[in-house]
Amino acid sequence: MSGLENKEMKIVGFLCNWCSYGGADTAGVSRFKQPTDLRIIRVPCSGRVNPLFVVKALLNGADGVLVSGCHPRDCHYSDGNFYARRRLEMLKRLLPFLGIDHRRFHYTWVSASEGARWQQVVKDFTEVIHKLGPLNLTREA
Amino acid sequence: MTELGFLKKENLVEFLKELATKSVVYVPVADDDVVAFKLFQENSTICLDRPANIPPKTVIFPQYETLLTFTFSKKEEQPDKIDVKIQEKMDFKDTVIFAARPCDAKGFTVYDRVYKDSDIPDPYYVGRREKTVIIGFSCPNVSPGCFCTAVGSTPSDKEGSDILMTEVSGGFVLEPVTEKGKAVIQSKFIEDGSKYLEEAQKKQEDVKNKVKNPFKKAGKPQISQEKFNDDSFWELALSKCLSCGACTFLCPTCYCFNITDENKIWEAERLRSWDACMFPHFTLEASGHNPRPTKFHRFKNRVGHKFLYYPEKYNGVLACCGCGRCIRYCPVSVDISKVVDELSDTNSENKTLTSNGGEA
Amino acid sequence: MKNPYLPELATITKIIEETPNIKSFQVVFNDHEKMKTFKFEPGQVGQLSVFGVGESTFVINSPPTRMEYLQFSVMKVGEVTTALHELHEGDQIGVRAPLGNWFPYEEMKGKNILFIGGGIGLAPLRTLILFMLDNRKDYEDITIIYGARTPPDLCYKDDLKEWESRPDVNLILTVDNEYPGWDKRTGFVPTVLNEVAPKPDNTIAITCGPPIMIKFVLQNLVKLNFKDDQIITTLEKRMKCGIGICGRCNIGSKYVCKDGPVFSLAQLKDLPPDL
Amino acid sequence: MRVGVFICHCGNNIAGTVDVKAVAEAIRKIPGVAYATTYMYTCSEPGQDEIKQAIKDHNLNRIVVAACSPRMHELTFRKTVEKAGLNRYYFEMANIREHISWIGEDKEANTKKAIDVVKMAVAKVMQDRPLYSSSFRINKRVLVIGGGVAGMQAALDCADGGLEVVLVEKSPSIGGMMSRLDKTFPTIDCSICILGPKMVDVAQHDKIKLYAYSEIDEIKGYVGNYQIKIRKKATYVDWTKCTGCGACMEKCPSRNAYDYFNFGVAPTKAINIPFPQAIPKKAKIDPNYCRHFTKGKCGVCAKICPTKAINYEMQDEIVTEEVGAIIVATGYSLLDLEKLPEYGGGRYPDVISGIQYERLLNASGPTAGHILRPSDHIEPKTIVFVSCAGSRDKSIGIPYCSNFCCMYIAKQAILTKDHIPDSQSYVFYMDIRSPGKGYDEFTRRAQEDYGVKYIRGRVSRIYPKGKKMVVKGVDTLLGSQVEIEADLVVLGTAVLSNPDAAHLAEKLHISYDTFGFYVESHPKLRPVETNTSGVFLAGACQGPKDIPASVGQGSAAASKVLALFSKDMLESDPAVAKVDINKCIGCLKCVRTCPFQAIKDKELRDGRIVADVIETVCAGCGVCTSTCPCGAIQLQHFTDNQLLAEVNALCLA
Amino acid sequence: MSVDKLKDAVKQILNEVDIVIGYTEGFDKVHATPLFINTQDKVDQLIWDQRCVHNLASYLPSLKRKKVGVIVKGCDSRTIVQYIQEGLINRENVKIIGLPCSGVISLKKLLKAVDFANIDDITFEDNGNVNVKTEKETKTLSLMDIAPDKCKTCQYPTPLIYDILIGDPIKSDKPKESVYEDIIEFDKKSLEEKLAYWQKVFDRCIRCYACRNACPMCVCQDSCIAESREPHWISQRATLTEKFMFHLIHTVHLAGRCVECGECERACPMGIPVNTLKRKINLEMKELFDYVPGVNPDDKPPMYTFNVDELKIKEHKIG
Repeated sequence: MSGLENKEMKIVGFLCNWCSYGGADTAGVSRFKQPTDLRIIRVPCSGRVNPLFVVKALLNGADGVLVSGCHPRDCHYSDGNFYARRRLEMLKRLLPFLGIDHRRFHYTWVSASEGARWQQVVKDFTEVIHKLGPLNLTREA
Repeated sequence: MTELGFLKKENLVEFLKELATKSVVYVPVADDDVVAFKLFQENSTICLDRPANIPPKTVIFPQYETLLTFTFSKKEEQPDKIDVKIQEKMDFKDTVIFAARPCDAKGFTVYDRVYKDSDIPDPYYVGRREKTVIIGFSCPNVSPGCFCTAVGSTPSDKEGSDILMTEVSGGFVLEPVTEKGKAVIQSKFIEDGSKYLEEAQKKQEDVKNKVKNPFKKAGKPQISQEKFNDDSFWELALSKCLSCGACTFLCPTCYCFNITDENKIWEAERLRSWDACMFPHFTLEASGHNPRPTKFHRFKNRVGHKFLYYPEKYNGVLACCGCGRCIRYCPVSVDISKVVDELSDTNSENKTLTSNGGEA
Repeated sequence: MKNPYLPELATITKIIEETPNIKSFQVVFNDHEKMKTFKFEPGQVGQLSVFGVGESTFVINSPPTRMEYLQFSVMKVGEVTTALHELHEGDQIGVRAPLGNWFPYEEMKGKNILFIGGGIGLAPLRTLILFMLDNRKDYEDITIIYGARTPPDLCYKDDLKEWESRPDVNLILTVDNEYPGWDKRTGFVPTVLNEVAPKPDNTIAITCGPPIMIKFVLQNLVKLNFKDDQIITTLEKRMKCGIGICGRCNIGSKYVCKDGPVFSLAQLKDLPPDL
Repeated sequence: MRVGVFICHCGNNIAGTVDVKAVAEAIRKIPGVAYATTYMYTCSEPGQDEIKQAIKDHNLNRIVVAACSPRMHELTFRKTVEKAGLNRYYFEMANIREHISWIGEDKEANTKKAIDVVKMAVAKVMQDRPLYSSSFRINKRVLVIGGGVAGMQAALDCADGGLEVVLVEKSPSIGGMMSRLDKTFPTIDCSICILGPKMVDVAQHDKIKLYAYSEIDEIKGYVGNYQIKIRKKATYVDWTKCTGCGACMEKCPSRNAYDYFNFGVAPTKAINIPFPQAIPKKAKIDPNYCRHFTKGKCGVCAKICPTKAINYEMQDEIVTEEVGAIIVATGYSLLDLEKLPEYGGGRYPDVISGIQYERLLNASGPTAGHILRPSDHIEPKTIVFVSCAGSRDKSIGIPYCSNFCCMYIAKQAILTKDHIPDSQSYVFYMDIRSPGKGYDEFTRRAQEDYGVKYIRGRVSRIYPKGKKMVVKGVDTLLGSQVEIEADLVVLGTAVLSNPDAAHLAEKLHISYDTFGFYVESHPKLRPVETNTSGVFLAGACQGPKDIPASVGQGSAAASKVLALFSKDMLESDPAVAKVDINKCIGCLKCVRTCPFQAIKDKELRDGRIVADVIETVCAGCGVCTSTCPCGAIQLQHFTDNQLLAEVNALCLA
Repeated sequence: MSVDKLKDAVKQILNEVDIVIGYTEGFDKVHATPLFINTQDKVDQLIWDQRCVHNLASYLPSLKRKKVGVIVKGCDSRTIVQYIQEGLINRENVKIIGLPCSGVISLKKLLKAVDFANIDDITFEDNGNVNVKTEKETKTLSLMDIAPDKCKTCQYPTPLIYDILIGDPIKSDKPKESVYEDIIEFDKKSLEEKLAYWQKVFDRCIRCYACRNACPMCVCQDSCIAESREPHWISQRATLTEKFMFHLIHTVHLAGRCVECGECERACPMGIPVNTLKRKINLEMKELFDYVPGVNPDDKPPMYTFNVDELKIKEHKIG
């Protein structure tokens, strides 16, 4: 199904419109094949990604969350990803303390021209999530 | 109904196990020093020597419940028409609350007048209430902030309990209060308890005498309307209030709730969840207007509800059973008994309190 | 035991755009039997459900004398009202009705009736006005003072047209300021009330509108020598259960959802000033 | 809610690997979706008509198109739904081509993914709210930053188009790099002869207000309405009085001032007019060298000046200008020789940079156009040119090509032969980059007609040997070591961004790349726009480019401004942040973090302080929304609830 | 320090401010409670001892428009410093009376130490001994055994900011490294253990919001997203998921702002260690940005600023 052997995992991606969403488009245009687990939510800027979106997704059934923005200094809004970097790093460091494997959350920078890089990010991240298996944080879900 | 039963201390767990075969049994369990009513398990660390942090109202009036579910469906040929199926979620099991303190048991009677015995009863509450047996437990000691005797109750008040249990040496005396209660002590673990009656009564009396009355004057507190409507009183008395919901959520008589919908594309739920008059959102209107805009207004309503409005509707009965949790757990020690005392009409004579907290 | 939280399924049969942010919904119960036997009194309210969004309270503004449908008027202010505005004819909603008390129309028989309304506050008055017009002989003079911010903000334009043309209704319309094409009165409702200066003799005044309007209308009525028991208003509060339990709509010991929404000024004066 | 969903086949692009019919069927089941269909090419005119028709026939009020990337066609479809009477923000696109059909081969998995993605778009569109633009008046004046050839061209085109132009140049004269060049390739035109008249045009244009020797201090405002603070740096000469006679320069006793115009090829006077054609032709004191400032005595110039223009007490002056658009044409700088230690790193006077050589060739340069090598003022006979001196060298952080060095080196080699017929030039190169019109022919001419010896290979070391400089390198074509004993070495040093480029970018809120070059809105399709509306780029500030490209961009930027100003009012983008004043607690964390200073505090009538968004300044990044703890400030069209709807549609259902 | 000096100071200040916030006797012998003094005659109700646990600075933002005097301990003073960093109070409207403090009691620990018996009396000795009289016994405890954890590692016994300091400054004798020892220790557990722990403690949450309302940095208060529908981050379900979500909202909003006064934890009626997650983030903030909340009024809270080059944030590899 997912281009990987086993069942699909729930992976949410928050991609900034200007760089990473474009990078994913570029990968598409170049027909760079990727596993199918990822579902992308387009946001204007990685700075728009409140770390709580990541938390919300993980608590509500996502197995992995990926955030990608413009490379530092290349932000369409000049500073948005600088804020994102600090806030997402904070979250990344908090997760294991809660008992959530930090590998389930990854944030990175992919420019609109980096189709190949995007493909690699998706491949690698999906593989990691498959390795980690499903996440069930709160027993009841 | 005075066919006293006796339960040996060593038979307690077995007795509960037996109860659990027929009913869902909630017992006060201590975990990390926090006592709360949880499902009985053989290895539960039952805690009887101090009141639970949170009263067992959770059992009959859970923190949240699904009132209704809405299921959406469509016919293929008519995709723009959504059919809705509404289902009531009422699946209530036989339940026992074991060792509710008398104040906590009595709290249910405050609920009953509103939820059960009104012209529009609440079927969710009634459903659970009727299926629940409450085994009250005479307080073996007093806790900081308790003032049950000041609001017409005692640490061994039977009102609200189906059985009242009192600890004596070697075990517990069980006094059935209702028919429901009587049925429960039909157990091989229950012996005749009449010989322990005296000891039990003495113990009850001892504890009762230890309860402090925070009010300057005896009898039912009479609130002075003039003071009650003086905003500056509230402002000064309540400056320290944080406007959180600890007092209401831990109160055995606080019964306010919220109704909200949650949507999941194919289905939706209508939830009922605890709400608190201390929260600003409680009365906030869509326009942005809030009839109780500050914590002073909100606390005034809380005191008003318990000591004026509820009694006005229900024959003078106070909506407070003196458990003291709101005082004990208030992060800033707001003391409702002190507030009520300060509001009391110093000129008029207090009326005598009846045992149900009403007027004589 | 009846479940008071269980809404009755109903279908929206017609939607009328009253003003840019007010729509009226005409609904009928899916259960035709229920529709036939349904009874309510003028002034009673209902809770409308948008499933998955929530409930909100509205007065039934069609009169019990006209039972082809129940009409509710909704101003878009919050989550539920916004969702209601998104609905279309044919869509399903839930209705919990009737709730609350009603206008004491029996006691008003043989009296002059003065209606004073502002904006969407005409809704509860409408049900009583139509009810009285359907029982016209029971009542003496009927005067309606109604105002809105601008002419497009006036509700029930068809009704207004009809009332204006009726000889047995004295309709006085006003808008806050001059407006192109508007040749009737301008000015706030309380001011217009003073201008009209109705006589209190054998008269009951019923008012509903925005809180600030009600405040001044009540003051002015008192100045015009209306007694507290000659003045009736309806209150609005945030409501959830609609049956006097959940605890948010009370003023003192009175629950607006159950003991209200209709109160005389005399009754209100007995309650704590927590509006 | 009546959502209409259109699933595009995109010919076989989508339908090839996604079962679009199955997607439509699954989506049709969603409550609230009143209509779902597939179409061969939804973006085609009949496809768009189909949407419009369906909106009418099925009374649809929200539209989702599942097709290609929204970056491709979102605008197209927004216009479509708008034409059908819906608000343009009642529209969402689900990307099932670039993100699904083109990257996954498994049709079943693709279809499942497409259903999810469309479901998320449906959930989002249901949360969408109508948004409306507001319009505001434009101040039809334009600021051009930089008076090089690109900036001058932009200024002239704008001014000719009827706009008032404020031109700010940081050095004492406009003209920029081009004014330093001797000839231009490939035509060997005299640079100043063709630039001079343009400079005069700028000076004389009644629509152009020139601030020379001035810098941008502060930029406030937004497209249509900027307030600019310009710092007029102290020249110590009252330019309203200075006639440019040059008497002061002649008599100035301080002879060792650094000559910025000539890149230090020779010293100049502490009071100077940079070059004869300077515009404005005014003198300026360099206080680092002027004896009045360094020693506290002198005053020769003040005595000699016929118009009493000298003012030693002069201070910087701040003036404010209001404009509606900004063209940035700040040009470039060059790699310092010291950064190239293997080439002598500036230690050897006879290793010079290309621009310095340009000044040696120039008739109005310090050597009056005679090529004399700096060390001993002797005419060199063997000259080695080294291209890519720093460029295309990852090790020093300059991986890019500097664009025009190949060409000017060829030109300089040709000119050398003209000046010194018995000379021999060598050029070390990596590749010859000559893609312009007539460029390749030109480099060939250098080799074929002028006997310039081109050696393909890098120079590894340059060191002195007697009066000669030994240039040691490899000839990669021959595969052998080469050593040339040269009289003069000219390095084609790398082109860099201006050292203060980042600083200015921050004032302008435009992005810049790792190298400090400004980032255009789109590398192909929006080459002179920036992501900040109202700010445009021209010339080498965006990346190394030669004269015709710079001039072309100057004109392009001007045409963008003229187009922008062709309306009297501008429409603001309504997808900006909005404050719910009932929720806002006035903590003003949004004010702190807004990259655009688009949020201010506002006092309400009841005395409460709340945040207030200046809609026209807000660029819609949403940093404020993710900063606000109480959700009071919401970026419209990307609100918390809208994004949560997508998360929930995926995770919960 | 005699309480008389404090009373004198308050009397002085009362001439300049509308209200002074201090402590007075609570409903029983072990509880103190905040006291709002608006007239001279109330000054005599003031007390100052180890029962004065509350962070009175928390009231300042809600009284922003008034002139307020406030009594602070060292730990509480960090709140004021953080308020200044974030511009949440007008410094010139606040008169700070600082009190050096060598530890207060934790009611929860005290009760546990006496086996939850009713306490009839409590006295404090200068040597750190606490004498407790219950129905059953009279016990002498060491203050540090019944002090909140924050006191055991206190770095700021003397207020960092004040207008008047009453008593002599105290220097911390607690090693700096000890502050986060418990956090580091907890983090060593396995992911499963950690998750199970948080599941257990959060499950107790009744969403009374005492932690939030007691938190000095939770300035949203009436606008908190835990109860709002627009935005609708969280439902009113009392499920573990939603309880987790609520506590993570609190944690994320406090990132780099928590002054570790511990009020959240003290306020919680259900004994949830609410402060721990915030302290974990503080540990990271220290490591990443060398930032300690509430210490320097000129600092910038790290989540509201950035460096173009973040020296400590390395790009992560996937997995």
